[in-house]
Amino acid sequence: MKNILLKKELFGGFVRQLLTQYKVAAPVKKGTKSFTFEYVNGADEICLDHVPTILPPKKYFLPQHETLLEYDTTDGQNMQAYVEMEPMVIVGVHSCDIAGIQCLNHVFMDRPKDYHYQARHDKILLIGYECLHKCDQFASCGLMNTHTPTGGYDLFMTDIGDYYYFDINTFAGEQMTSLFEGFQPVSAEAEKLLKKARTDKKKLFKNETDVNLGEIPSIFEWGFDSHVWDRTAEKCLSCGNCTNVCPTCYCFDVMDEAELNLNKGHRIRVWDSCQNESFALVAGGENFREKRAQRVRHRFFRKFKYPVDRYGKFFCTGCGRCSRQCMASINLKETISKLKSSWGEL
Amino acid sequence: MRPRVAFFDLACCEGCQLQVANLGEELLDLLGHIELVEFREVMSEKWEGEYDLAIIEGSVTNEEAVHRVKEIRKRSKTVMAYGACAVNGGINGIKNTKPMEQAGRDVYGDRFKDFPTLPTMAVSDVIEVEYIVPGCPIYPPEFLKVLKSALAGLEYVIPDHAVCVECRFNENECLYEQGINCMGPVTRAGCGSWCPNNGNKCYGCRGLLSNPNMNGARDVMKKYDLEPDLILKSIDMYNAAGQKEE
Amino acid sequence: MRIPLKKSGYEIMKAEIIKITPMTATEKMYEIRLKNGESLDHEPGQFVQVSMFGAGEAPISVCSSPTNQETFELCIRKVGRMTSMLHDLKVGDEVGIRGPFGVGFPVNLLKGRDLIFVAGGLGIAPLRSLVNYVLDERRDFGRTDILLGCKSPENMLFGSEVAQWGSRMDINFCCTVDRSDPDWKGNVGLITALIPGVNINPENTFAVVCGPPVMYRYVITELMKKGLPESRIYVSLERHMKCGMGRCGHCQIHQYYCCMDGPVFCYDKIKDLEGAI
Amino acid sequence: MSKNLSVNVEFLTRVEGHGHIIVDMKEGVLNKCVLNIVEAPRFFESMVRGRSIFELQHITSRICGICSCGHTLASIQAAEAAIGFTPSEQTTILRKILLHLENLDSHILHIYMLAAPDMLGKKSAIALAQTDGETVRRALRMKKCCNDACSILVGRHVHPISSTVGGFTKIPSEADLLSMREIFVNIQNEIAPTIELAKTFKFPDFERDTEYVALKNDTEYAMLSGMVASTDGVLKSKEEYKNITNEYLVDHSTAKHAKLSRDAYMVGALARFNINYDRLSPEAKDAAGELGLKPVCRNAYLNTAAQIVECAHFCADGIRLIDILLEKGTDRSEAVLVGLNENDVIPVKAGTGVGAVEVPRGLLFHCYSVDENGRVLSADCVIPTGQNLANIELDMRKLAGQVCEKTNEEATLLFEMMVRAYDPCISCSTHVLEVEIVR
Ligand SMILES: Cc1cc2nc3c(=O)[nH]c(=O)nc-3n(C[C@H](O)[C@H](O)[C@H](O)COP(=O)(O)OP(=O)(O)OC[C@H]3O[C@@H](n4cnc5c(N)ncnc54)[C@H](O)[C@@H]3O)c2cc1C
Ligand code: SF4
Ligand code: SF4
Ligand code: SF4
Repeated sequence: MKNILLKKELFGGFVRQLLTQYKVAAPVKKGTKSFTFEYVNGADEICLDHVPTILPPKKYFLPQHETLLEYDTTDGQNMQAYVEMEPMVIVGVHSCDIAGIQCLNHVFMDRPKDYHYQARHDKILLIGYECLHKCDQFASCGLMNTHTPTGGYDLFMTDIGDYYYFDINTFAGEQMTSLFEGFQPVSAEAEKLLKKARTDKKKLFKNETDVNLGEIPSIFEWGFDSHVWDRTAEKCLSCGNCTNVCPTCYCFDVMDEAELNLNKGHRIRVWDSCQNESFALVAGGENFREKRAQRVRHRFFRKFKYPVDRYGKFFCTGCGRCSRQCMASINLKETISKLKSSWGEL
Repeated sequence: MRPRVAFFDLACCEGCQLQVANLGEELLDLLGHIELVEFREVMSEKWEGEYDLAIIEGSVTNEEAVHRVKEIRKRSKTVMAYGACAVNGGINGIKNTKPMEQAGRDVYGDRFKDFPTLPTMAVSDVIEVEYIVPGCPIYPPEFLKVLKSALAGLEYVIPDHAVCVECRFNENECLYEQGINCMGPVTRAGCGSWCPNNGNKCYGCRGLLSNPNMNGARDVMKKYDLEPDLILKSIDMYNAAGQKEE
Repeated sequence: MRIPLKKSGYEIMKAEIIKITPMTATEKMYEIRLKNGESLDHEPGQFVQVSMFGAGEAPISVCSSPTNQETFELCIRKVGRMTSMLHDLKVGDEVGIRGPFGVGFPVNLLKGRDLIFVAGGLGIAPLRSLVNYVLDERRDFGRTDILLGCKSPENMLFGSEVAQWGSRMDINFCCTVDRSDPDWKGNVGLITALIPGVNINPENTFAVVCGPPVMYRYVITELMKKGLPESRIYVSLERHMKCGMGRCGHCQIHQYYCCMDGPVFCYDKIKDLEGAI
Repeated sequence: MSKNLSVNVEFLTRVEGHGHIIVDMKEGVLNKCVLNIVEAPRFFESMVRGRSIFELQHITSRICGICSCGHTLASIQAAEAAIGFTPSEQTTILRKILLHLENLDSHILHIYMLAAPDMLGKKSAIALAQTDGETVRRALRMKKCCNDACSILVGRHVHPISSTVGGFTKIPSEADLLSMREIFVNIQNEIAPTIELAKTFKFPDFERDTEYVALKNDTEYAMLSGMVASTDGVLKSKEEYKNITNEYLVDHSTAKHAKLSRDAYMVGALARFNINYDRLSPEAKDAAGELGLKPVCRNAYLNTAAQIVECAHFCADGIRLIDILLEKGTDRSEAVLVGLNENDVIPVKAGTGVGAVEVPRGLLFHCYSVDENGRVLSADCVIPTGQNLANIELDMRKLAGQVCEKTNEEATLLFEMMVRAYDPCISCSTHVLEVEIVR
């Protein structure tokens, strides 16, 4: 598909046009130094240059609390499954978050399919935004190689000075751009600028650790019994921040919320976390991951080992959220490095 | 027949029953599904029979209250303790950090003997309770969830994970970012991170997790240049009554 | 905008309770028929998610043999929300069913082989589907030993049926209790004590084990002492499960999801996975 | 005719906390006429000793859930006075709005749930709901409105979250202000039907001359600030609260009583109305006119009517205050960071401070002394119901003389209604009252 350009000062007009057809979510400032994805009413609220938001855009694909079924037991076990959702566009998604959504797609579109996820997925359009400088010391998109996306978006915009360069990836993306008249064809000059931006970027986005992506499977292969997990667990408060903010964590709980008449209600699913103490508890009282160290390790293995075995993919996008949010300063990059150097120290 | 429900209060601020009164029109819906037989604050009627569900607020702080809850237990099929005062002693527990005599003297001077008082106890320290709703005050949506479980005769397990979980759901910027000693990481969730949502820190009113990482919490305090024992000091605001027992 | 979903993954099938048989103070057996007229079509060892709206869902093993196409049976212990609501139901009441889920016992692999079943407590429920299948198709299987253990005689599940097994000539049945009572005539002691006495041909025997988590290690050690290789020991594991579709994460054992890759696992597949058993 | 009367109301219902009425009259001689407090004491003054001045309002708000915002505001005022902190103008306006909401909420609860059943001859609001569902629904709606507005402003109504020493941890946005304004308007729309309802109330005839005490200032219907004024011409600053309340022991009662110029005085809606009638909003004056309430009114039963007048005032004034903020826009950078007192963000010095706030039941005093680290040395709270006790008993005595012709049952009801008219909050009074046991 042909790519196009948008003069920067026209971006607001484009967003206004989108707002006529869709709900628009985008990163906005929150608190002293954080950002969140929120529904916006105009481009002036949007912070395209942002450090990854507190929660990743997964909250639109898999909401914190989501109704699965509505039930009525007045006359037997009657129910109706449904999804409550408006068509929407998420603007300004970093490539790490696009990678996160791709991971979730993998899990939820796998057989047996999750039709609730699918229904949301089908109603969400993504406009990516290219990172030209590194967010902060927590990110590891250099290591994970997620700083430039490989698909997974409808439109992808790059700042090339006076213009945004729009890469059109899907038909739906093209339709979005056709809503607005201000786009113009790509000039040779623009192509040159884009190329330059990308080469400059390569120099900047280097591996942040002393570990190679290729080594990771073997590090985790033998790192199961490493003392690193015990050391890390001494600090861990099991607050679950790391899993909640992770773009590829998707564990959940399912529960029924009855209305006062007790006959009607909703079956909902709520985010859950393998870091919560009761997560692996079974009816007899046995807890299969009772120790904090087991839970900490399980999280890392769910990023770097198990999904590689199952889906052939790392489930870390290098966004750095888990390290940024951890009040106990458990740092993902450091932990992997320590794991590597703990070889032989078992 | 609709289940017979009664509300009782012991030493407390009665804020929790006010939370129930504050349910608004939902309260009327509720009243359509139960038979409210006693609720001293809003009604004069009294009931002599058996209660299907007795809902008790407040702490046990004197012999009379000990006697009273035992009586209630005898007459009730099911008992629910609601509010921090009833569940873990709550604010009243601060009294236990001093000798009882001193607490008496502080308020009543030499006549403290006229005011016999026991160390603050939770209702469950005196009688068996089937359901609890922690929090100071109770979080109405949780109260309704537990109440519905009680009416349906189903077990209800209060979350044993940190307030931080809900704080993340609500996308608050963590207060530790601003160097504030929030009790969220060691406190049981279920309130929807009420206080951080409103710019304040969590004071731990819902009680400690069953297995909090206290050493880890101290390290965190150090990292943010806060006095590590602050966390201990904060804990005694709501958890002093329970700690005494250990 | 509300988008109704015909297919959701979480929708239940309505089913009717045909028969309820109380078994012990805490367990009841339910015979159930799907209301859509179809057969559940399960394999021995698979489970269904039983749903009671208002209380939730719980994974329950199908404990009847698939040879009965009309109905299936569930043996359910009352422990929490869903199970206690279920225990209040009457014949004719409706329940919700999803499934069957998971991987059952490798029936084809077992055909023509000698079998030893080891069940502790409620572990007999998933095994019963296979035992009954073996009894229904007795000619296809070799020597069959059934070892059963439970806490005390009054906790014994499937009492009359088990008594029948004991009197059958074509199987060897042995049963033990941890705590006896005056009427009890059988063995007293742990189930592991029964294994040495069983006559096993290690070359041709498969073992199938199910019980509380603590039981596995001891039983498996005993079986291996008898010369059984790890690859011929099958276990059925219990985990918390919320979806049955390999996502909710509760049942994850390393890279495996108990609901999709299990609940029946070959022991050699999981023996090195810490925390699996 | 008997001239004998024996009223014994154990567990007085429909009041906050546990109270006991005993009236004993033989042959026309009143042997006993008391309101006893039987709530278990909770030792608040002891609990707060040694704690940081910055967490004090969190604890003292738990004295009473019904007026927790009032306790919070009085506590904060005393704390700020003690450490020498002056709140910003924005903070003051927000606090006034909060206090209005608190008073509205409590008044609505009292008018509809506690008093109306008496006036309409019902046992309780629950019984009332069966015959007059719409009235009860309206009350619940109005209460819900107050709650919703409190949730926006301070997180919740019972034990407000974001109101702290220094200001608020969360400043409302323009959208928040607009939703609050809408809520105030919604409540305001329910005032007319409330007045209609009140017109059907049969307030008992009763009159007794007494002194009324309330805050007073030049600019407004005083609630949050001002001098303490009385209908007997007293005018004192709040720092003199000990000389205003003059607590003393009496033989016939177990509780300490308060007096100013005479044996007893009254605080609360009626006192405020009597003293500050001129400063009421036009809407409130209209309401007073409709209800036939004029200053100085000496019928304690009409405290409930004064509450309705105040509701009209609080709605109108709340809207006015919000409009001021809307016009100026709020400065959200004023949000207070809690827990940072450890880092001396708000400077602390040793001192003593008094807070005096008009809460639903009347004038509430908190007084704290702190050391140079901001640790509480001593704390003292004087609760409105405590101040009213002596006056209640005097009213009861006069009433006893009037009702001795009636049956015990009728008399009992009149006594209960009398006590309830004061909207007494016994749960808070006990935590702070000094009680003398007579043996
Ligand atoms: C593959 C498989 C097959 C099974 N087959 C059978 C079978 O055939 N028969 C059978 O009876 N059971 C079977 N089970 C076990 C059954 O699924 C559990 O007993 C199930 O949890 C019961 O559900 P419930 O809703 O009644 O209990 P729940 O309400 O889930 O409660 C179960 C127990 O856990 C406790 N609990 C719940 N939540 C928490 C929490 N957050 N923190 C702490 N404690 C908590 C409760 O107190 C209770 O004791 C099987 C399980 C699996 C995985
Ligand atoms: S728990 Fe808190 S709100 Fe509830 S009664 Fe006790 S002090 Fe009041
Ligand atoms: S603000 Fe408190 S509750 Fe929220 S994440 Fe931080 S520590 Fe946890
Ligand atoms: S955030 Fe903490 S203090 Fe606030 S309600 Fe929840 S548990 Fe209680």
